[in-house]
Amino acid sequence: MANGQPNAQPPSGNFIKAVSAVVWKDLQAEFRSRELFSAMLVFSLLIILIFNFALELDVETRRSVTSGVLWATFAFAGTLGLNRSMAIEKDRGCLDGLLLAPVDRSAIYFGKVISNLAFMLIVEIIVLPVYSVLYNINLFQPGLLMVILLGSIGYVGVGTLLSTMSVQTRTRDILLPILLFPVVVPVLLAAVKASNGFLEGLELSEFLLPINLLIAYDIIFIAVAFMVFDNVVEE
Amino acid sequence: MANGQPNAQPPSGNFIKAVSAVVWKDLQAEFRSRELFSAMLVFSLLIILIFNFALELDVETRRSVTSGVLWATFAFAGTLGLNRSMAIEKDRGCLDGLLLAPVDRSAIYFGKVISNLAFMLIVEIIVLPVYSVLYNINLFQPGLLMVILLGSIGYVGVGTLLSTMSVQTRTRDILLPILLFPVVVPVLLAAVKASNGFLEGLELSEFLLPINLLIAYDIIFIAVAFMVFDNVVEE
Amino acid sequence: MITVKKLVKRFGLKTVLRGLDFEVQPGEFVALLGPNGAGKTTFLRILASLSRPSLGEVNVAGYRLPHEAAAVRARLGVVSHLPLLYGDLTAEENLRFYSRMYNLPNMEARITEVLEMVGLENRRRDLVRTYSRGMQQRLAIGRAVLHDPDVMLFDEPYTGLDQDASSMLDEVLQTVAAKGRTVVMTSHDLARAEDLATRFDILSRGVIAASATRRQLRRSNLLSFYKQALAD
Amino acid sequence: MITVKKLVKRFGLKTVLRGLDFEVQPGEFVALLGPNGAGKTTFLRILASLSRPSLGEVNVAGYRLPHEAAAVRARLGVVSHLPLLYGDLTAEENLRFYSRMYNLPNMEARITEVLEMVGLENRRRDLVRTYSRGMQQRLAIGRAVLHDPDVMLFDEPYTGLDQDASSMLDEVLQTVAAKGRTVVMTSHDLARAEDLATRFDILSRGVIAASATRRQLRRSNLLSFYKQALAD
Amino acid sequence: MQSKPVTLTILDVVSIILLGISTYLALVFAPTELVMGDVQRVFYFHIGTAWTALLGFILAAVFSVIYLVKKDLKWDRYQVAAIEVSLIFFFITIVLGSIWARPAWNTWWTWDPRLTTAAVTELIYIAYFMLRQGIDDPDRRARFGAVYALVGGLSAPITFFAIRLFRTIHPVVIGGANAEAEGGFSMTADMRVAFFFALFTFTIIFIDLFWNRIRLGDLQEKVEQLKLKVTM
Ligand code: HEM
Ligand SMILES: Nc1ncnc2c1ncn2[C@@H]1O[C@H](COP(=O)(O)OP(=O)(O)OP(=O)(O)O)[C@@H](O)[C@H]1O
Ligand SMILES: Nc1ncnc2c1ncn2[C@@H]1O[C@H](COP(=O)(O)OP(=O)(O)OP(=O)(O)O)[C@@H](O)[C@H]1O
Ligand SMILES: [Mg+2]
Ligand SMILES: [Mg+2]
Repeated sequence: MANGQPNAQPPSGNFIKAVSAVVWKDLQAEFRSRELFSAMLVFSLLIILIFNFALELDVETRRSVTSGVLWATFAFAGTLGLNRSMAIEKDRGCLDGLLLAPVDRSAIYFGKVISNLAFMLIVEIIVLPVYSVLYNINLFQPGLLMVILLGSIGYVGVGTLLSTMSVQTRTRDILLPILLFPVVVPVLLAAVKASNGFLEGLELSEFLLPINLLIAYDIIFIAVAFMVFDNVVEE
Repeated sequence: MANGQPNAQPPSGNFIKAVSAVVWKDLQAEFRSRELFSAMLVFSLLIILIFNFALELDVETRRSVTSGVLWATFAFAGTLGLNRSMAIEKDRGCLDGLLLAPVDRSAIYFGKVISNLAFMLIVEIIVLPVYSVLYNINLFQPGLLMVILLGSIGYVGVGTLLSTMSVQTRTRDILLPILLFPVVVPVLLAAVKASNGFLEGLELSEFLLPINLLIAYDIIFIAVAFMVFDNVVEE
Repeated sequence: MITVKKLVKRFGLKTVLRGLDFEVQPGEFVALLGPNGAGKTTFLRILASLSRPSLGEVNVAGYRLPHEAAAVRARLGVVSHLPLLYGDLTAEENLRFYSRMYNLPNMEARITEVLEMVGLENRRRDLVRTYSRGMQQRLAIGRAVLHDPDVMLFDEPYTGLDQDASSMLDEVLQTVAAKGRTVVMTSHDLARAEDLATRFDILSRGVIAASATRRQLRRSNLLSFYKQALAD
Repeated sequence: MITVKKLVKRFGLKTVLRGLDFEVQPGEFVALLGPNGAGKTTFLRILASLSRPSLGEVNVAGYRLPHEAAAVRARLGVVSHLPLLYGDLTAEENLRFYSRMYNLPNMEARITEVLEMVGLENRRRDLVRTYSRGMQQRLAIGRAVLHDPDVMLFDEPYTGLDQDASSMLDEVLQTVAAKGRTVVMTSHDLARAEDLATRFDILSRGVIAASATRRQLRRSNLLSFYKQALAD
Repeated sequence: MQSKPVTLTILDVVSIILLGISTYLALVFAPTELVMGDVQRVFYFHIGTAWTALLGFILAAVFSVIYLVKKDLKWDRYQVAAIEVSLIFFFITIVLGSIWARPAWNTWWTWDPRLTTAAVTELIYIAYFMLRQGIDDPDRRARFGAVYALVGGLSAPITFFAIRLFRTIHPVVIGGANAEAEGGFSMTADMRVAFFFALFTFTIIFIDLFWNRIRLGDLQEKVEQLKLKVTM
C-alpha cells in the first residue's frame, strides 16, 4: 500500500475495459489448456457420427438433412461450451468476485457473450470443413457463413443469460439444455431454413424471411438479456 | 464413544449391504427432489423435438429411423443422468469419503450402476409411450423392452466406469460424452439393429446377431469394469 | 460508515437474522464474533451486497443497499469462505484480471507489491488450482486489498494461514487500521481478535447480543465477555 | 502404527515430498506442522490411501500402501479440507450412509451419540447444504470418528470451529488419545498443538525437518522450535 | 383465518354451472359434423382451453415485466398462478387435440406448426417450474422465474412464426388459410353458439381457477409469516 492510493476509479468509461478484461481472462485460461475448445470439437464430431449411425443415412437423405444435422450439432456442442464457461465462474466462488467488481453488470454479460461466441465460432469453423469432407458438400459459402454467425449470436446471447441462471441453481449440471433448447427453437429453425436455402442455391428472396427472423431474434433477445441481466446475477 | 467398540466390522459379508447403502443414498436424495429424473425426462422430449426439426421427418423416413432416434435420445439423456450422478459424488469431496470406506470398490461400482440404471429405466419407461403417441408406433413389445433393458445395462455399465474417471479430471463438466460415446457405439448400433428387428416384425433369427452382441457386450464390459474399477477411483 | 437497522434475513422458513442493528464509524475495526451458524457469514454477505436483506435497512459508505450497491463496490474489499479466484489462471493473471475490473492505475507495480506482501512472489506464475489451502487464502487476501478499499469485510481471514502468513495479515490489518480504513472481521480466534479490533460485537440468535469497545473491555477479558453474551 | 520410508511425491515436474521418513508408534499423537504449501495435506492423503506415492514405502497398521489399502481402511478416520458429506442429504442420513458403509452395529444409537457429541443434535434433519462452514466441519469430524477408528488423520480439524466446538474437539482428541488411539493432526495453531500432541514434527522442503516429543520440548517452547526448524 | 370472498364462491358455482351448460351444448345441442362425426365435438373444449391457456401465458409475461420493475412478490405469485393454470389447460388442449387428430388426420400427433408450438410452449413452462424448483431463496426464485417467463413468452410466438416456414396441416381459422392444410370445416349457426359459449365458459373457469390459485399462494405466504412469528 505504498505508492499512494490505488483506490478503484469510478465505473464510468470503464465499460469497454471491463468487457475486455472478462473476455481476455476467458481466452487466456482457454489458450493455456485448450480443453473447452477440443472438447467441443470432439463432441461435435461424435454427434455427427451418432447422427450417422442412428439414422443410417444414405447419400440421398443425407443431402436433404445436412443443415439440420449441422445445427443440431452446433446446438449440442454449444450447450457443452456454455455450461463449462459458467461452471468456471462458479468454481471457487468467482462469480461473487465478478459481482463485487465496480463494473456495470452488462459488461459482465457482454464479456461472457463475446468469449462464448468466440469458442463457438472457432469450433464451427473447424467442424465445417470436416463435415464438408465427410459428406462431400461444399459448406464454405459466404452466405452460409453469415447464417452461421447470425444463428450463433442468437444462441449464445440467450444461452449466456440462461447459463448464468442455471449455474446458480442446485441442479446446475443438468438444467441448462432444458432451459435453453425450447427457447432457441426459433433460432435453430430459421437457421436450418436459411442454411438450406444457401446450400440448395435458391434465390435469396425465397429465404429472406428466415434470415430476417434470425436478425430480429438476435436483436430482440440481446436487448432483453441486456436489460434483465442485473436480475440474474444478484442474490 | 461410550457403549464399547463400534469399530467397523471386517468387509466380508458386507458387500450387499454396501451396494444397497450406495443405491439407497442415491434414491433418497433423488426422491427428495426428483430433480434428476424430471430433468432427464424433459431433456428426452427436447431431443425428440430437435431430431424432428433437424431431420424434418416425414412419416416415411420416420418409420425407418424410429429406433435410431430412440437410442440417440436414450444416449443423450443417459449422459445427463450419469454426469449428474457422479457430480454429486464429487461435490463436497464425497468420492473420497466413499473410497475411505472399508468396502470392496466393486460394491461402489455396482451401487452406482444400479442407481444409474434405475433412473435410466424409469425415464425410458416414460419416454416410450410418449414416443409411441408422437410417432404413432406401438413400442410396447416385450422383445423391444428386453432390447432396451440389455442396451441400457451396457450403456450404464460402461458409463458409470467412465463417468467415475471423468469427474476426477479438471474438465469434468464436459469430458463424459467424449469418453463415452465412442466406446458405446457397439451397444447403440446393436440396440438399434435389434430394435428395428422387433419393430419391423422380422423373424427373430434374422436379428439374433445384434441381440447376442448386446448380451456379449454387457457381460464383457461389466466384467472389465468390475476388474478395472479399482484403478479409476484411486488417485 | 456502515449503518444497519432492523435487518432480517430469511432462508425459506428459517430466519437467520432477526432485526439486527449495527453501526460502524469510519476507522473502526469491528470483530464480529459468534458461534457456528450464528449468521456471521450471512450478515457479511449482505454488507458486501452479495445477498439481499429480506427486510430492514442497510447503508454502507452512505449508500443504501441493495439499490445503490454499484456505488459502494469500488470501496469494498471482501474475503469470503471461498477464495474467489480462477483455478485455471496463475496468481498474477488473477490479480491482473481484478485490477482491470477495478480499473487500477499502475497495475503491474501494484500486483508485484501485493504478491510480495502475501508471500507468493516466487509462485506468481503457478496456476491457482495447484495451490495449497493456505496459499489460496493468501492470494484471496491479496485480491481483497488489491484496490486498497475503504471498507474491508473479512470472513475468517486467518483460515489455513501459517505463522508467517498470519503475522503478514496482522500487519496488513494494522496498517490498514492506522490509515483509517474501516474493517469488519469475523473470527473464532478470540486472542487474535482481541489483539487487533477496536470493538467486539457478539452475534447470537440473529441479533447483536453484546458490543464492547476495547476500552470498555480492558477490565475483563474477551473470552468471558463472549461467554457472558452467549449465556444471556 | 505408521512407517514411512523415503517417500517421494511428485505432481508433474514439481516434487512436493522428497524422500520423507516418518514413524508413529501406536498411541502417539503427532502434530504435523509446517508452512503453507509444505506438503502436509499431500502427505496425509497418501497415508489415507487417497493418493499414491511416486516412490517409497508406506506402512499403516502393518499393511503396505497402496497395495493393501483395503485392509487398513476400516481402521482409519479422516478429516480433510473438504467435509466429504452429501449436500442433498440431512446430517443423520449422511451418518446413516457411512454407518452402513462401515457396517456398524447399533447404528441409530451411535449416530445420535455422535450428533450429540458434535452439537448438531437439533439440526439433524436439516440438509447439509444449508449448514454454515463450522457446522459442516463439526459433522465432518463426527463422520470421521463414527466408527471409532484406531488411526486418525486430521487435516486442520479446527478450521471454522467456534469455542464450543473447539473444546468439544479437544475433548474428543484427549479421550481418543487416552484410549490409545493413534493420531496425526496438522494445524497452524501451535498453542493448540502444544496442548494436545505428544510429538511435534515439522514438515519443510519435502522432508521432516525436525521432530521432538513433548518431553524433549519442555525446556524450550514449540514456537521457537518451529521457527528454528524452518530456519535450518 | 381469512374466509373466502363471496364473489369467489359465487364464481366457483357459476363456473361449474357454465361448464355443465357448455358440455351440454357441445355434446348434445351442436349438430354432428358431417365429415368427422362426433369426435368433432371435442373441438369446443379444444379451443376453449387453448385460448385461455394462451391468455394465461401472455398474462404471465406481463407479470414478469411488472415484477422485474416493482420487485413485489405479489406479482410473482400471480405469475405462478397464471402459469400453473395455463400449463394444465394447455395440456388438456394437447390431449383433446390428439384425440381429435386420431380420426381427423389418422395419427395421434404430427409435427405441424401449431402442434409443435404447443409442445415447445408446454416444455418452456415445464422448464420454468424446474428452474424454480432448483432455487431456495424466494427472491431469487422470483427473479429467475420472471426472467425465464419473459424470455419464454417472447420466444413462443416467434417459434410459431418460425415453424410456419415449414409446411402445415393444422387448419388455421384466424390468420389466413394455408394451401396444404387438410381437414377444416365450416361452422353451422348452432356450432357457433356452442363454440362461443365454450370460449366464454373457459374464460370464466380460467379466471376462477386463477383467482383460487392466487388466494392459495397468498394463504401459503400468510402461513409462512405466521410460522415465522412463532419461531421468532
Ligand atoms: C396452440 C395451440 C392450439 C390452438 C390455438 C388450436 C386451435 C385450433 C382451432 C382454432 C381449430 C379449428 C380449426 C378449424 O376447424 O378450422 C383446431 C382444430 C384442430 N386441432 Fe387444434 N389447436 C392447438 C393445438 C392443437 C394440438 C396440440 C393438437 C393435437 C395434436 C390439435 C389438433 C387439432 C385437430 C385434430 C383439429 C381438427 C382438424 C380438422 O378439422 O381436421 N390442435 N385447433
Ligand atoms: N442457503 C441456506 N438455506 C438455509 N439455511 C441457511 C442457508 N445459508 C445459511 N443458512 C443457515 O443460516 C445460519 C447462519 O449461517 P452462516 O453461514 O451465516 O453462519 P456463520 O455465523 O457464518 O457460521 P460459521 O461460524 O460456522 O461460519 C445457519 O443456521 C445456516 O444453517
Ligand atoms: N495437484 C497439484 N498439482 C501441482 N502441485 C500441487 C498439487 N497439489 C499440491 N501441489 C503443490 O504441493 C505443495 C504442497 O501442497 P499441500 O496442499 O500438501 O500443502 P499443505 O502443507 O497442506 O499447505 P497448507 O498449510 O496451505 O494447507 C504446494 O506447493 C502445492 O502447490
Ligand atoms: Mg461463516
Ligand atoms: Mg493443507
